Amino acid sequence: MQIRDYIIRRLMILPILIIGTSIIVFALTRIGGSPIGIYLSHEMSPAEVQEMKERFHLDKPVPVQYFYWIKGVSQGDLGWSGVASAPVVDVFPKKFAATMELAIAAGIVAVSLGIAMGTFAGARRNKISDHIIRVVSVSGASMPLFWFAILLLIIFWVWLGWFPIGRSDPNLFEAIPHPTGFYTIDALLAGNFSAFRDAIWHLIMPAVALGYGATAIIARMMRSSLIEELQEDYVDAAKAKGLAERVVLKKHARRNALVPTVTVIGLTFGFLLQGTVVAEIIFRWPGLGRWMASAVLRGDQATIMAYVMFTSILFLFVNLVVDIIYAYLDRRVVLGD
Amino acid sequence: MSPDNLDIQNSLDKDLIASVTDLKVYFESKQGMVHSVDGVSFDIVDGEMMGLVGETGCGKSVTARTFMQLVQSPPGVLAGGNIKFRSKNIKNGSQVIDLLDLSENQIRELRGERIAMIFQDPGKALNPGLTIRTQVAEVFQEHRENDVLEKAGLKNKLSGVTEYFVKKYIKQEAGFLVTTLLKIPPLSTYKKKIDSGINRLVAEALEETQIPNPTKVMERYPHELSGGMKQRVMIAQAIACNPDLLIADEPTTALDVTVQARVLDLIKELQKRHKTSVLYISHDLSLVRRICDRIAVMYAGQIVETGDAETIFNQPKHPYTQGLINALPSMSHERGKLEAIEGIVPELIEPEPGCRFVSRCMRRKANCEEIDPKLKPISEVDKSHKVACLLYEA
Amino acid sequence: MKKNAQNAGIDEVNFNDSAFKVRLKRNLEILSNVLANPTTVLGLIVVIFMLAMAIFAPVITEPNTPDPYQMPRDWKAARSAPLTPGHILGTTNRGGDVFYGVVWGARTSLKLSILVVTLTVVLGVVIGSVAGIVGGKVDEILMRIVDVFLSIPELIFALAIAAILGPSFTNIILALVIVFWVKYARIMRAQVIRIKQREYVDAAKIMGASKLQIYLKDILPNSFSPVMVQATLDMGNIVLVGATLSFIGLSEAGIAEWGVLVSEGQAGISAGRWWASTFPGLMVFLWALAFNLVGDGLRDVLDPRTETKR
Amino acid sequence: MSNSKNTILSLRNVKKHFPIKEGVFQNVVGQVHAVDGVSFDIGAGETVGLVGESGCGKTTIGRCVSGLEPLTNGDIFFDLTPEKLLALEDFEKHQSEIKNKHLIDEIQSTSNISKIEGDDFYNYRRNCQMVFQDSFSSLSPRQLVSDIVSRPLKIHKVCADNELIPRTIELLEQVGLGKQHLYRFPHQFSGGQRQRISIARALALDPKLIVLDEPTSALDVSVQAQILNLLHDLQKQRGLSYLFITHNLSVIRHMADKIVVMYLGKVVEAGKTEDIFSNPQHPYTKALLAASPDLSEDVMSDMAALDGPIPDPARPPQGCSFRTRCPVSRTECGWEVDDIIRRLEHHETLIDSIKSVHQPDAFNAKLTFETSLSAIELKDVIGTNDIPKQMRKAIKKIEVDGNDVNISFDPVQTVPLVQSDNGSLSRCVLANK
Repeated sequence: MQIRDYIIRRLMILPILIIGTSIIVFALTRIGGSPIGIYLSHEMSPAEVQEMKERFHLDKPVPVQYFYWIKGVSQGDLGWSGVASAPVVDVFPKKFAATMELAIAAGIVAVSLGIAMGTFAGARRNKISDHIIRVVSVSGASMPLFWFAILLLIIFWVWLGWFPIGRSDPNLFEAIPHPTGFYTIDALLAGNFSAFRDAIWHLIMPAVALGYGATAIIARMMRSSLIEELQEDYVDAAKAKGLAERVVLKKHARRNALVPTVTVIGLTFGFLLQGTVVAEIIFRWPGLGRWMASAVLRGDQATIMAYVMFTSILFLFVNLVVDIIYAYLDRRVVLGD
Repeated sequence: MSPDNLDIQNSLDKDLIASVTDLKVYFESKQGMVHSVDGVSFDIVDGEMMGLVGETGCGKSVTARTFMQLVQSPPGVLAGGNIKFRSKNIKNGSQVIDLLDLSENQIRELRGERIAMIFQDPGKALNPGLTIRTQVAEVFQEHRENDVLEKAGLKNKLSGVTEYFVKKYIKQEAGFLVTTLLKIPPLSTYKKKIDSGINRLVAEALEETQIPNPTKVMERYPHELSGGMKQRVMIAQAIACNPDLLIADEPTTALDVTVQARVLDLIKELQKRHKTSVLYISHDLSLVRRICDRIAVMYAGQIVETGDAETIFNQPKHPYTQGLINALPSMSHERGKLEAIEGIVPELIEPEPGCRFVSRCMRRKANCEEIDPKLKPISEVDKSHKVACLLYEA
Repeated sequence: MKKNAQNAGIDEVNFNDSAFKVRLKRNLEILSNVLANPTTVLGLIVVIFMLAMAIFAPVITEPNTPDPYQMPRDWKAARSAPLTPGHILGTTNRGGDVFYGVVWGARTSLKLSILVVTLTVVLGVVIGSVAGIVGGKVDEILMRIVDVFLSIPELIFALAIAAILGPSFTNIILALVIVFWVKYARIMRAQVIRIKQREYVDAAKIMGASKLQIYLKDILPNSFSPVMVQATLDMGNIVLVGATLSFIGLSEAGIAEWGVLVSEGQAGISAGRWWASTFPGLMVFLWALAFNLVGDGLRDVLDPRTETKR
Repeated sequence: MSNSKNTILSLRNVKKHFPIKEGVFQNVVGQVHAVDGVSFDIGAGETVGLVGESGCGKTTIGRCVSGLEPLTNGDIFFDLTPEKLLALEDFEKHQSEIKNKHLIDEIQSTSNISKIEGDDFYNYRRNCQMVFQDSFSSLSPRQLVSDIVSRPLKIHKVCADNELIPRTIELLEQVGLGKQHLYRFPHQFSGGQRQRISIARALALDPKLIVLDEPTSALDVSVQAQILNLLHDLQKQRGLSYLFITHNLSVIRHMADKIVVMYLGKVVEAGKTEDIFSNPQHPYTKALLAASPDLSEDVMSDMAALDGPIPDPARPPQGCSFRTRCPVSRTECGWEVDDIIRRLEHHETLIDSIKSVHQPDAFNAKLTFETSLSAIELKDVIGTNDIPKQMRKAIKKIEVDGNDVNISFDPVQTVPLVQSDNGSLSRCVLANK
């Protein structure tokens, strides 16, 4: 298949996947007892409940209900968040930037560190440095984020007092305008260096906690695919041309080893997204994840539905981009399912 | 040139380009040391084609890779021997060196420049992620800096920092900073000139191997070319620097017969034109007979017989060589009456002394199991025909 | 004559071999290959330790009555530091004995992982095999369903399911099954499609073997090892995700489960009471790490690529 | 052909096309003509060798014969008596006047392998077995030799359970292995021994025909000789027929009674082994022979090398499909417009400036260039020796019209297989005269 056709095909499957996801999300609300819970804000009399049912078309067959729900969603009606006591649509944007800032920071840590570590270890197979990196990456993949975060908290916040928790020092950020919602960027735009420093300072611990697992996954993939590439004939052929070890590694082996790693990076994004739920609870980060956690505990179905829909669509798009990059990078593959 | 190199120099006959003496390459494995190459000696006459023939796993490829120090270690272990090589066109004239004594940097200067290699499967030996141009260009960039500058019209026209940057770029040593600087004017004009200079060199190299439309082919990726075409690219890359010795490791095994014929013709023709010496490795005795001047037959990590191609083929002495020739289905055989060599190749893990072929040999004698036969000339008259078999020892 | 025997290699006569013995020998060989890797052995030791702890939990600590899976509460000794007599690993804010939680948490985790892995493997293998063998439209539809399931990050999916079903340990099991089966369906389908193209399957067709026979004798046994590797890894991962769900608060409060305990201990952290979260968290980590190490070791040995080379 | 023997297998105009799928919806955009009208017979106890380069369709024929691939067109008949074969040939020649309709019906219902069902097909399964090239991939790594070899016996319930093991040992002994190998896994054997196990498995049901798909290509010469001898001995003992597929001409010369040479899905030459080796008729056969180093006794003789690549089997050349690489091509080989375009490979600027090709059929086309200069250049190029002389002669019309060039050739039908002097069949215009 041509790359172009492949991309078109992927784009065509995308809506199917989004609709599929929405059906699952919708189905979830129907399994969990009374679907009316989504719309109720206080206790109601049977008559009122009946009236609500009619208002929200709950007396109709399930497919019709789904249709009305989707119609509402597409018009920006995501329901009422009991946790935030506000419409979901209004709360979302405020929390979104906080979560993305954290996830992106962790992503940058994970990708740069993961690839560097993987390359380093793969090129020095079975040397001490390789063993150390392997231990770090194996333990990273089985590290419970909630525990690692708490350890960081105990050591660097409680005992050493090096890093603060929360998102920022409110005094510094009240005065600054928030065009992007990303505190680091907002601080830079405002030219307020101490605010920028504060934002970074608050970001380091959660980003490291969140990024560790992803770093481990990427490093592991990079290492194994580099080792595999280094066994290929073309690496010997490159050496036989008289190229320096460094050129063979960088230009020949690493480039090809990056190809499978790219796919893993895409999957890692989901890992980071879901990790924010835990990291935000522990580091008291006012983002989507923390909101979701409290919604889960209070059975706030509208928030849960919106959050799940949103993260999966985001995840789908990231993976689409990754797939396109992959298809472009790997000219060998006969594309297909 | 250090004094201890001098006596090696004396010891290599004038007409030889390379000489392998008692080469031993072992591999570590869970079961023990595998003696893949176990005391191999042979000479390559300057300007000739030497065929190294043997069946799967006999150690012929390992021998070839040892020339370039391409055996991975671990698990590979160089257990002994030397490979003397006459390097001819280096600045200070011809000199004899031991390839196994060279440091990583020294061997790197020889690879692709004085000794080049063609691999068995061109589909695997070309990097799938890089264009043909990028891959062939590397040889020139690594070894032919001056040619590149000349083709780019920049020879003796550069100085100072510019020269430094440009040379770094050619040598593929440019870091991020230099690469970026070369992308913006005024340095970008030099980069363009260098690139087009390289392009011309690559096109010429491809043209030499009769690739039609070289300027188009070089922009393609390996998977877009046929097997025969890929092997031509490999050959172009190998002979780009006009090496003294070309090692061809089963270069036609992965190809169809008619394509194989074309590639063989090409190798032969180029070898004659450039007077290159070739070490041709193959499992196919009749093919090697056809294009090689001399043949060495390997069995289980050792050379059992060596001599010129016609002698080996018409008057084979070693029972294994005889068996190999008789096993070929030819006109003289009645259906179903091929003379197969019964049994299987012995394990090479910590082998016992004695002839390796003994378990399959039809002519074995009582002491074949104890005495390790040495490769010796068959007669006083023909010193070049040697065989390692007790039958011919007085 | 030693040499000759060696040359003959596999021709050596050992007629008393029976098929059973040979298979046993082969499996022991695989096992010894697995055990040749020191990190795998380390993982295996920890796995055995954890299993022993889970199985002998009632012997190690006296079970709480009436429900041993509930944390015993010793309100008088609440907030004790480790090495307090009777509470060797200290207690939580609410007087839960950390040591009891650590030991019985192993039992809870074992229950969770075995149930989820068994159910998901069965579900995934069946669906993956159907997709791979039937192919065409059926495959297309099943794979799109799998894609949909994969498009929701697994923890978030499990979180949503468990939340909507209501907080309980059973619902966590259910949620994890719904989330984890897709992996096996994918792996199994890919394997079936790969094995289907092998020439030994062609050979079986030429013999006249029925489709069911081919599936049971050729395809299934040859495609199962990646499933096994994944199942081993998931024995660890499931506890990891399960504990995370519990940590967020989706188990019944007060059960002896590591995630619940970490969450309970979290309250004391700012006051410097580190132990109540650290020890149970360490258990989750060790559990996941051990199964990951064993799974990796298995993968190295069972990898089809290395298998054909041998 | 001797009249007393049965014909074990008769291929009649067998075609196998594979769809090429492309685009977003994986629409079928064309057909690879892997096998394109192949006919030949295999007599009882006979070995027919099928030779050709990779991609010529020889393996596909093997798979069709063994029932792994359904045919696109044509028939494969199994085990025909001389009368039946005669009736069938008669039927094909004079379709209008069917003499013995009931015999034809009988043949169709009992011998046509794509039509027979139930017990008859089961019977065919027993009688046609296959040995593959890759002995690693063709033996299940998780089964013991005893399972592998006894499996066909179990499936067809050939013998009682307690006889299974003795029968298996018997089979192993016939291929030079023994009972000590019974309980071992395939990976514990060398390549030659694994191939012996494959052969034992194929023999288990006592078939009449075995398809050998490159059985020795992965083996070393010394081991190859062992296997070839074994195959020959088995044939003698059991009266087996072989369809021997290989690219190795010296092996085929040693093994086959008859040879079928294939090129691009078609038979280009077929006949008795001695005839073809001593006096090949088709230029492709000649080239193959010359290119095999172990065949020609004259060491110094140049290896004949063929020019150019094999054409795309999705658009095989009409007329003679070999003409694009043929050293002795003629005017009447059936040249078409694609040949001109293929030749332009060497003229970069020209091929780059082609804007469109309008081609109503293979023999007529309008090439539109970006400039009229290119159009004139094309005509000039066609006038030079860059284009084979015979091809130039075959051009009926070439007109430059501004940026356009109109080219037309004389349409030519597919070259038929005809009997040549030495009795073999050859598909070449030279033999046609």
